[in-house]
Amino acid sequence: MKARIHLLLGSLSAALVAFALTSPRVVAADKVDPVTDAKAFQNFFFQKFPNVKHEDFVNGPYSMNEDMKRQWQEKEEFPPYEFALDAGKEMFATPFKNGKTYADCFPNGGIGIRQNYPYFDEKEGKVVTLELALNRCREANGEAPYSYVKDEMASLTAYMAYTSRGKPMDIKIPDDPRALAAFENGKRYFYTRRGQMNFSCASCHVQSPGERIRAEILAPALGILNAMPIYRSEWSGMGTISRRFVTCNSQTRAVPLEPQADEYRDVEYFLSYVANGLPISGPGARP
Amino acid sequence: MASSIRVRATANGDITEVQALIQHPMDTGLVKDSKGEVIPAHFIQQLKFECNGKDVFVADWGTAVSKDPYVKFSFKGAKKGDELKISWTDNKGGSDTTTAKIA
Amino acid sequence: MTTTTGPHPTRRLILQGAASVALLGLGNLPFGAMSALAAANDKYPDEAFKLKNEADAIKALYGKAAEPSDKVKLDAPEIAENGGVVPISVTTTLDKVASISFFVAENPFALAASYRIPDGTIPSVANRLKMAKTTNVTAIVEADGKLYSATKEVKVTVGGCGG
Amino acid sequence: MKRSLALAILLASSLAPSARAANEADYKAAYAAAEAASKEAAGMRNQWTVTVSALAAAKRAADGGDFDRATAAAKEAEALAKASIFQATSEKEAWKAMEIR
Repeated sequence: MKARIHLLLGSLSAALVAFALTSPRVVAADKVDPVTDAKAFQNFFFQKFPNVKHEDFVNGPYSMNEDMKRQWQEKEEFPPYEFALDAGKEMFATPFKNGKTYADCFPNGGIGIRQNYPYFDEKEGKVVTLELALNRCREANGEAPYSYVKDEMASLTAYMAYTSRGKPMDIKIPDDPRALAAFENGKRYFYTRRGQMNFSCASCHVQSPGERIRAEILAPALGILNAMPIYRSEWSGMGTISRRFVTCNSQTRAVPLEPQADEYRDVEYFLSYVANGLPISGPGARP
Repeated sequence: MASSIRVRATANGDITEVQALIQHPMDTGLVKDSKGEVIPAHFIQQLKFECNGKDVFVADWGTAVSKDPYVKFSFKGAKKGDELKISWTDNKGGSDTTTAKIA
Repeated sequence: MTTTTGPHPTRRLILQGAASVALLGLGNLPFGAMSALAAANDKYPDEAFKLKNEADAIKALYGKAAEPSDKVKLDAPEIAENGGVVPISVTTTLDKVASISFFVAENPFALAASYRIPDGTIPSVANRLKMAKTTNVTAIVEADGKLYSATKEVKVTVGGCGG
Repeated sequence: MKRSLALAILLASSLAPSARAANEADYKAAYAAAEAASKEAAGMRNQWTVTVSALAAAKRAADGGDFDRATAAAKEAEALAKASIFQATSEKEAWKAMEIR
């Protein structure tokens, strides 16, 4: 039993060293500069995959592998998220008990606005995601909030994403130190290793997109949230951004935080901001 | 409640292409739920497509057909505006039917 | 033919012989009768779906064996993105096609799906099947009373890294 | 290399070999230490799923009266919790090494 622990430690420190050596040369920066970060982030992927069209990055694994792309196009002919989309449309139009609807909570009636989420709420001083805003709208109208990882939330966000399809991601960072801090916190979360596997989001989605992890092809981090929410064949059901974060954590054997925890809201803020300009392609179908 | 059958039928020339996506769990009866109990088999056994009073396609399905099953085929002898009748029955006696105009 | 010990072996042999000849001879009968007969039966082929082994399932469904043919074009991914949703389709240039079936060799039950193709319907089907593991997928086309097949291996593994 | 050396020493010290069969008192001490480390890891929002399952296994073994296995599982839980604490503290700076600049 003691030998096993040393084995664990050996692999842990070896992994730490191995990844540190192969990662891109870096120098610590102090001032938070989202604009430069976003440019560097996008250029990293554009140079690493020169023949992938910029807007194709939002197709995740399918931008990385032809055989997978063909299976995807086959699915997209009559996509499995069709039911969630219709359910979301119906829910969006059904008034709450008090007669109001989601349209009353959102600018432009909630149509074609998904590309502006998440946004930084200066009153609250925190990032507000689309899923959070939907539940707050429900609670403001006397309805019970939906689970962040279940189908109802996925159907609503699927419909809202659908109404924004093709529009470029357009996340704003106001000149507010708390917003810059949220961006930085999200970036830190993205690069921090966790779980017994000792992986960070970057270990898979920056170090080795396009490569296989068993049967799956890893998606590039650039534009990885543009297709959300996604119907995953693995779950044979819809998955919101919250569900994806929670399951990714447990895969690396890290205990997940509660959905819409600050860290998750900030990492969604970071990932969406660096994908500014790339089109919204949700809802998506994924392996 | 909206029908469990989504269908697209488009005619070009004499050939009509039909795609159908059906909302159904297609449980195999070999899977256990989180509490460890077996989810009983519940799957569509027969799916029939009729047009102008004649069967144009009949599917006999087993438990290996994916959840929310999808099927695509084409047939001759129909034209834009004709009506396509689609109906399915499953192993628990459940069923649904719908009609769609050929576009 | 195995020798039967019953009092009237020859009569039974003749009967069996006659039955199979009748079946074959029906090739040119008016379409209605033939399609019902050739496609085994109109009823849901319950037996065939319950058999584990592919060869048994083919025999239960069609009563005869298939021979590979390049006129049957089977399209399936090399590596399935997910065993639960594998897009598989088949098309053929053969004519007088009465039915098309899909078999996944090492699934719990080999026969996955069987389609009856009435006259006037194009002999081509696309569908999404479940595959338990890496194995051979076989499509069988019944044309003019004979069976033609195409087979392709599809790799299937679990995704994700740990958990 | 300095970091992993420190880690090894830290862990070796907490695994004092106990030759004789563990009794309930040993188990209680080991479990308390494991629980403390696990709470600290959770406090840093960097708990590992394997720590939680090792703690649960320790409790199950103890309830079954098998204090040898219970103590071993508790010690493993403590080691895992300490490793996750070490990971969280070292990553406070180490993440910058991966950052795209």
